[in-house]
Amino acid sequence: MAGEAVKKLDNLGKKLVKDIDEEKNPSMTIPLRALSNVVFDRQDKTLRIGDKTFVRSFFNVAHARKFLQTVEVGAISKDLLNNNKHASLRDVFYMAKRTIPNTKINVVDEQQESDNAVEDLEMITGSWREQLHINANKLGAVAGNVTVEDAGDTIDWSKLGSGGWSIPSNIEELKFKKVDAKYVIYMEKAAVWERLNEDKVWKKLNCIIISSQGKATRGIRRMLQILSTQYKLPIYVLTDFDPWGIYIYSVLKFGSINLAHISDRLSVPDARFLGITADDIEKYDLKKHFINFKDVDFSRLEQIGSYDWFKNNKDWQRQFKMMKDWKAKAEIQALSARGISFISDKYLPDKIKNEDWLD
Amino acid sequence: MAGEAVKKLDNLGKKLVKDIDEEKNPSMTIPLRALSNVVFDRQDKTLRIGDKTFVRSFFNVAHARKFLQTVEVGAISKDLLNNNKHASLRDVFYMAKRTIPNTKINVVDEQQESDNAVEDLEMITGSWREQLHINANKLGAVAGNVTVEDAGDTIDWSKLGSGGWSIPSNIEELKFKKVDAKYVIYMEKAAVWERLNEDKVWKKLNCIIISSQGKATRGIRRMLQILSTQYKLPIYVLTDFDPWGIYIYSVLKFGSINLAHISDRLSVPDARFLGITADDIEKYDLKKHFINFKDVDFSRLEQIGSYDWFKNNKDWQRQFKMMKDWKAKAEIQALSARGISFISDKYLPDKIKNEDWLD
Amino acid sequence: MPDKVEKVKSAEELSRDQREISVSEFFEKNRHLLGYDNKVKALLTVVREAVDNSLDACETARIVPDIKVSVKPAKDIKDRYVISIEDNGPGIVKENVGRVFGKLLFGSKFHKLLQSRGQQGIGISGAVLYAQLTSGKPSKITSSTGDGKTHHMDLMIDTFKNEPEILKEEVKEGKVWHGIRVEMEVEGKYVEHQQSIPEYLRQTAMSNPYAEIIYDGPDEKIKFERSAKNLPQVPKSIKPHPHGVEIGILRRMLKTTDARTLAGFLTTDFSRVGQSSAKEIIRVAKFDENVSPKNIDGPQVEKLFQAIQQVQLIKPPLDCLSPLREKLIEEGLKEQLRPEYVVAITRPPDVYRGNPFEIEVALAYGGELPHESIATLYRFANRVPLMYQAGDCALAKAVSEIEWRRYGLDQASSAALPTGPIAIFVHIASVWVPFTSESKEAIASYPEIIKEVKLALQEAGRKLSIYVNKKKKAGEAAMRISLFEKYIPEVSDALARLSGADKHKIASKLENMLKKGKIVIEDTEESKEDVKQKEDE
Amino acid sequence: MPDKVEKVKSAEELSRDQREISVSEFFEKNRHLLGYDNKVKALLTVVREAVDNSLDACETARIVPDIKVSVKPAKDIKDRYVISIEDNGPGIVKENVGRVFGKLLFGSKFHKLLQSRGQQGIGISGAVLYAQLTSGKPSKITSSTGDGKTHHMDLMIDTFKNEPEILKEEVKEGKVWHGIRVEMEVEGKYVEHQQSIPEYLRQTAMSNPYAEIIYDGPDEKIKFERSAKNLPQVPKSIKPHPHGVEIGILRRMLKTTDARTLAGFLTTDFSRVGQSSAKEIIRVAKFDENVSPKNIDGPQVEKLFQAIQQVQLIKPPLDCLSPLREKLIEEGLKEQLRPEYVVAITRPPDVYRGNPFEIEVALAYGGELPHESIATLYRFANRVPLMYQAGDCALAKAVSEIEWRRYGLDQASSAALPTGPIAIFVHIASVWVPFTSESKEAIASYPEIIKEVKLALQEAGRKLSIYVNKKKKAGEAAMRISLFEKYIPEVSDALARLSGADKHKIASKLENMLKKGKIVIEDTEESKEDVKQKEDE
Repeated sequence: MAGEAVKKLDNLGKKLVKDIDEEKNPSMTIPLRALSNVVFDRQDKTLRIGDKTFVRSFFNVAHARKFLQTVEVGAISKDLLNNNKHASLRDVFYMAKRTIPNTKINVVDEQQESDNAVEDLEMITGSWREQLHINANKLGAVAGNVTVEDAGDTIDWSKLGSGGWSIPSNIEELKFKKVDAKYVIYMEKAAVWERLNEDKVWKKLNCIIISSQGKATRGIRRMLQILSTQYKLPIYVLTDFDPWGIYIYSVLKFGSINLAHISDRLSVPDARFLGITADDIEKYDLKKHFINFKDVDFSRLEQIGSYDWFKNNKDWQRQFKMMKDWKAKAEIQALSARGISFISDKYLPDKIKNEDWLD
Repeated sequence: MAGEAVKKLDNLGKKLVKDIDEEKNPSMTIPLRALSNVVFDRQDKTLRIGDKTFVRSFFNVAHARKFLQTVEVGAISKDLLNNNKHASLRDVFYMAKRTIPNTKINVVDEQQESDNAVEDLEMITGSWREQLHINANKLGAVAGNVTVEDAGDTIDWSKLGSGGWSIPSNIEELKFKKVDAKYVIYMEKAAVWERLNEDKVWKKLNCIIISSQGKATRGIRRMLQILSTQYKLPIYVLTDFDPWGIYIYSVLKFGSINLAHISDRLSVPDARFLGITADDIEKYDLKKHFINFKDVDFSRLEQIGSYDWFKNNKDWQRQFKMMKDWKAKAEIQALSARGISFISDKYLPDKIKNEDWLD
Repeated sequence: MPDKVEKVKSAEELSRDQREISVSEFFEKNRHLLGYDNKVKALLTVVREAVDNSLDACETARIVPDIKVSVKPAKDIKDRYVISIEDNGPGIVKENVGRVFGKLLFGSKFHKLLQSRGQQGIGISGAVLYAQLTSGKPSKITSSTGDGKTHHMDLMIDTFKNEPEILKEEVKEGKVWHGIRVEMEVEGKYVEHQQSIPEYLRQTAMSNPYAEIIYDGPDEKIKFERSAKNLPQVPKSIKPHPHGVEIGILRRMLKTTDARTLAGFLTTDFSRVGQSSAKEIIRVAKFDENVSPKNIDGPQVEKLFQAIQQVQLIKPPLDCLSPLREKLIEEGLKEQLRPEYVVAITRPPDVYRGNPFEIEVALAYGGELPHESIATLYRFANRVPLMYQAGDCALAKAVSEIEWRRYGLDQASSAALPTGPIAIFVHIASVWVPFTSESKEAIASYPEIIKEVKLALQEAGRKLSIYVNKKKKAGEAAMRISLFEKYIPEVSDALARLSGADKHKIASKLENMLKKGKIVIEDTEESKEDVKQKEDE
Repeated sequence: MPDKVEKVKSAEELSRDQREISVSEFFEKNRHLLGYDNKVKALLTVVREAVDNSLDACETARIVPDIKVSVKPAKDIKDRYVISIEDNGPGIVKENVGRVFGKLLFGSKFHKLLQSRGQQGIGISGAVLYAQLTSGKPSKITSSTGDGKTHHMDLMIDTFKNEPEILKEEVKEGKVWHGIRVEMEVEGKYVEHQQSIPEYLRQTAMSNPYAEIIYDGPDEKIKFERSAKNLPQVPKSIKPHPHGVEIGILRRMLKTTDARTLAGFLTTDFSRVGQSSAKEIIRVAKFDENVSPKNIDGPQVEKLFQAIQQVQLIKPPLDCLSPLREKLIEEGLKEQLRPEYVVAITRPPDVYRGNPFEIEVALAYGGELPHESIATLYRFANRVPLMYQAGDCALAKAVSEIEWRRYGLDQASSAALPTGPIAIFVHIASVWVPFTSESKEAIASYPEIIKEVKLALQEAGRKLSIYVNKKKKAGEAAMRISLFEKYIPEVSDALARLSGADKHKIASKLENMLKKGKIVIEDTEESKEDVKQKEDE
């Protein structure tokens, strides 16, 4: 796979050199990563990138620096691949950063710039970041009756005490040896994971529990995708009842605008939203734990409600409407008000038994 | 141990009831957690809480709500202990949160309030938070030639692939079975940990590598303390060259003002600062990767430089002065500009071999 | 020397054009100096000048004033109004009517140091001038002094000569009354806003609570009721104080005095110079006591002037002033603003440039005052409302220098007026009000004046803050008891869980303590905890 | 009816106090109206009045002015200065010296419609009044008309009479010169700041570039050089335009005209009324052509007045004005401010209230102007700098209504002056400048005036923005080439690593393309990427 990415980078380099040999303005064509060029594939229930592209040329005052950044990051990636090393986005930023002699111009000033160049390269070469040996962040823990092989070790996720296995940023090399679980619960909060792990929920319900802190990292999304598609495990998502929690679910299931070009690799179309739902709020009397909406919550809710995949979904629109009417949100931990192990003993088993989820 | 904490909470309750029986204003005496009441113990090289206290009474307009919060959180903790469950600070917040009937007053409005009550209870009962069964955050990964027992499992830290063991928030129950390492490297960044893990630094240099993301959690601090005091391993700290990185080191080594009352349990007086130092900046030509200071950096640097334990330390003052003169900071990842594995192959081995650290 | 000289026009040629200009012509061309800058303001100025004259006349004659103001659009002509003002004052003797209304710079108050509204004999004749200029029509004056004869006159001003031109004159006999009625047709524009005629009359009623004013406007009739029965005391006129006299005036006084000796001059032509003070001045100036004042000239005037400055003299007599006094102000504000609380402060008199003046302020609070807006500032000089040019006015400046927050009031920024249901009243009474222009809208910024206004406002502020705080505290004590009543069940429940003791027992004991007052309810900060950095979770 | 009548003072008693007031007395008490509000401003006002008179006199006589100004502290007396101003004008004939300097409201320009600095014959005599009031000393006047006789006079004003009082008089023969020198001793305070005497003289030199001014101050000597050789054209005086005459003035003109018939009156006493216009007016008013003007009175005046308004007339003659013209302004600004670029605009004349006026503006940019500060605004009326009260001035108001950003200038907020190395010059020339007060510091806000200033500034702004943009663009093109020269080694290096091709080859080919201009350098946005949410890392 590394060989393929190297070849694609090579092709880009050769194309640009050819332009120069022909005394043409060296330029590359890049698919547009913007809301206006993202389409929702109703068939696959996934966001995909559209057909719009733009051209980046060297001899253009507004392009020159970005052109240099793209070529530079391409060269860095090629170097990583040739040496079989991985680098973080931050590393790449530093590897690209230097001042152009006799100017006050840096090749990159902010990490955002090298990050953008990485995304551009993903688009141009059709290779995703991990294939370019550039890693995302590492975050999150997992537990369950699963054994994996990774970097030469065999790891049993059921034997890792109160800590669990720390999920690497890149799981391209990971192999599942044994998967003995009926489903996966993914939650946005590490504290909830510790609660479920202490209560040995994964053992009692025979499932896998995975957490990050906030949005799912690419490593986690890829892992959930493999568990969903290759092992046919249902994936349940457990987040706060607020626009941000629902957005986490949305990204997991349908993909995101920024990464629409690699939705194939990351999205989990069969994921289900377990809670907290508006109905949970009513059923478990959580209104007293409401947190009032701020302006930013309203606008986020508005935005999410208008997503193609939610727009015509009555169940979801009902959720959004209730949230809007209440002008309030609620956290998973609000369930603790009903008892510290209420979530493990009652909430999760009931929800799953009653197939009480949103799709 | 749980029994002891329960007894201490009982005592608090009985004392307050006795006040009421005697028609006295029920009140509790709490050691003052403030800069003015924190002393630096030069013997132990640790921050400790001083002798100043304050009294919190029920019949006092300015105290009543805080009094209720303290008693309420005490009752919650007692409940957790009796049921042998652990809760996160967020859980405790929700368990305490409710509206007082016929008012618009909540027992707690913000988590900060229940957090403060937890800290107050730690002071009053002399039990630390973990003993009250209230957990801190979970974050961070570890790898090395170490085997531990935790929650009934035996876990080998050398066999966990690219992920490592996810460190739980509470390691009070964890037991070390085998520790085969010469020292510990603690770093503030997960991406650096992944770099070192990919390069199998822990194997090559026979050490333990531990990361969090930013400040060390209490779980990690406790773990480092045990490895330092019980296994006599040197602890090396690897952070960015900036006031925040140095502060992470400072808290780890000397304790913090907020948690001065449990410095005994958390601080690692023998920790050493490995880098990035001002001398590293010069030696490895990292100045071109400087990030300019902002006002807040200057004031933070000023503050840290005036800490008792840094104030008369010439080596540290030299570091601070250079940082101040440069008006700039630098990240660990800046080393990547020298090559992606420069840190593993050159920087760390050299630093440790040459005993090139700050104390 | 110039580079190039063109045809030089000779001084003789130039001199032929030079001529005298009458004061009427001057103000005809410079009417903005008298407050006729624009059509809106012009209407108000006409009303003001007439009402001020009426009030002055009534007070001088010790008559409680009844004033009727009418403003009606003229038939068929746009921007033209007929204004009439009628009073129950003493009237004007027939011989003087012409000059009072038809000659600029004619009056009774200019040469006196006396507190009055009008000062320069230029106000009402200026209105007549404006009327004839813009409508081409004479002003109609009706006057009676109470002798059964009523004089009517149609009158204009001959601006070249600055003399009245009487177009029509008649006398009616029979009706016994006294007073003046004046009717003018003028160009103007009628608006209803902050600086409108009814607002001016309302403020006039506020500062003249012993007057009744009936207003008959284009669209409304308003009666401003009398809220006080008695006139303020009569102001007295005084002689100049030596320390307020400039060298040029001193020189002229020396030339025109009737006194034969310098000592006599000093003691009779000035206030506050007795025999010993006069001797002291003469000694310092090294003059002969008996030198004739008329012989002192040139550099000797300077010597005498310097001597006067060096000798300590007591302040000028201050009983020449007639402030409203606190009671009258409070009555006026209560009637016109209907607040919940008013505090008025009348300061002792002080002196600027030798002129006695006295500051009065009041703060009105609550009641019908608007709650959410910025305080309203009402400025007055010798009981006349100042409607324009607050930005240039010493009274407004002093108000803006007060730290209102110190008195428990909200204030958006440090130089702003306070926010909330507050009205601020500031009045300067003086024998010579230092207006910044003849349109009499702003007070010049003498430090003595600003200082007195600030002292008065601070005193009023303190009194208001005592009232506001008392009100606040009474509310708070009751709230505390009820607060603890609500806390007790919660604390009892938590404490029961913590201690294992009985919840109801704890609750009833705590309630007992509260009810029987066994516990002093405190309100003290727990301790001065320094600001903690949030360091660890 | 009043509730209570105290002892009524009779109208007869009151009338005894009433007296005439002289205009000198009036201004003596109200000197702030003439610009003597405080000691600092007073010094400046004295200098201004004398310099204005000198410039007016020189221009009327077509003499290129040389003016010497001296300000020196008086010996031994604090806050006292001796001021002298000398010119090379035509001088004043002996018989008129007294009244020009010693009588208020005496002058040659009041009864004419003519563009000049002084207008009302009140400026220099006001200064004499202020001098005698504050120093007690006479003003010393020296005058010669070029006949070999030099007259010296020591002179004061008898304020009761408003007449000159000549204390000393002598004639010297022999020296042939012409001009005036006036010396006064006055109370004042000397400061050096924005509104100082040297700053006033500098601005005077700016707007009168054909004058040479030598200043001898307390601490410094400054010579303001002449930067233009020729005087502007002579302004002509005009008759009033019917549309600018108010009804009251019309009435007076009817009374005092020498014309025997109405038609004759209309055609001879007004400008722009020919036979046919006169007939038309008379027809509309339904009068007899041959009626004597003196017989038109009362409501008939109104009829005539309305008829005049209804008849279309051409604008008043505009050659009465003498603007500086663009060339003179540019010369003056270049000499005094040393900018890099100046654009001046002289607008065609326009009319407000029947008075012709003309606006000129200039923008100076760059050079020695301060770069980091807010633009300086220089205001002038009939070539006299306006130093105070910018806040009330129509010229400043118009400047603040310009969107300076539109002309490529920085501007902190929408009503602010632009920021950067800019000076704004605004001049109004008129036969009657509408000052808001006699201290002549701010122009009244007539919409016609504001409109003209804005149009002029917009035109100047457009010209300046062309200059500024041209300068910017020339810089940019050069910068681009050099930018790519610096990028090429970097791109070549990265591209070599990416493609495996030779770095130096790539670099030399790119350089070639750049040098030979084979590539059009573009500057276009890559694409309108919508704002992306930062969603994933």
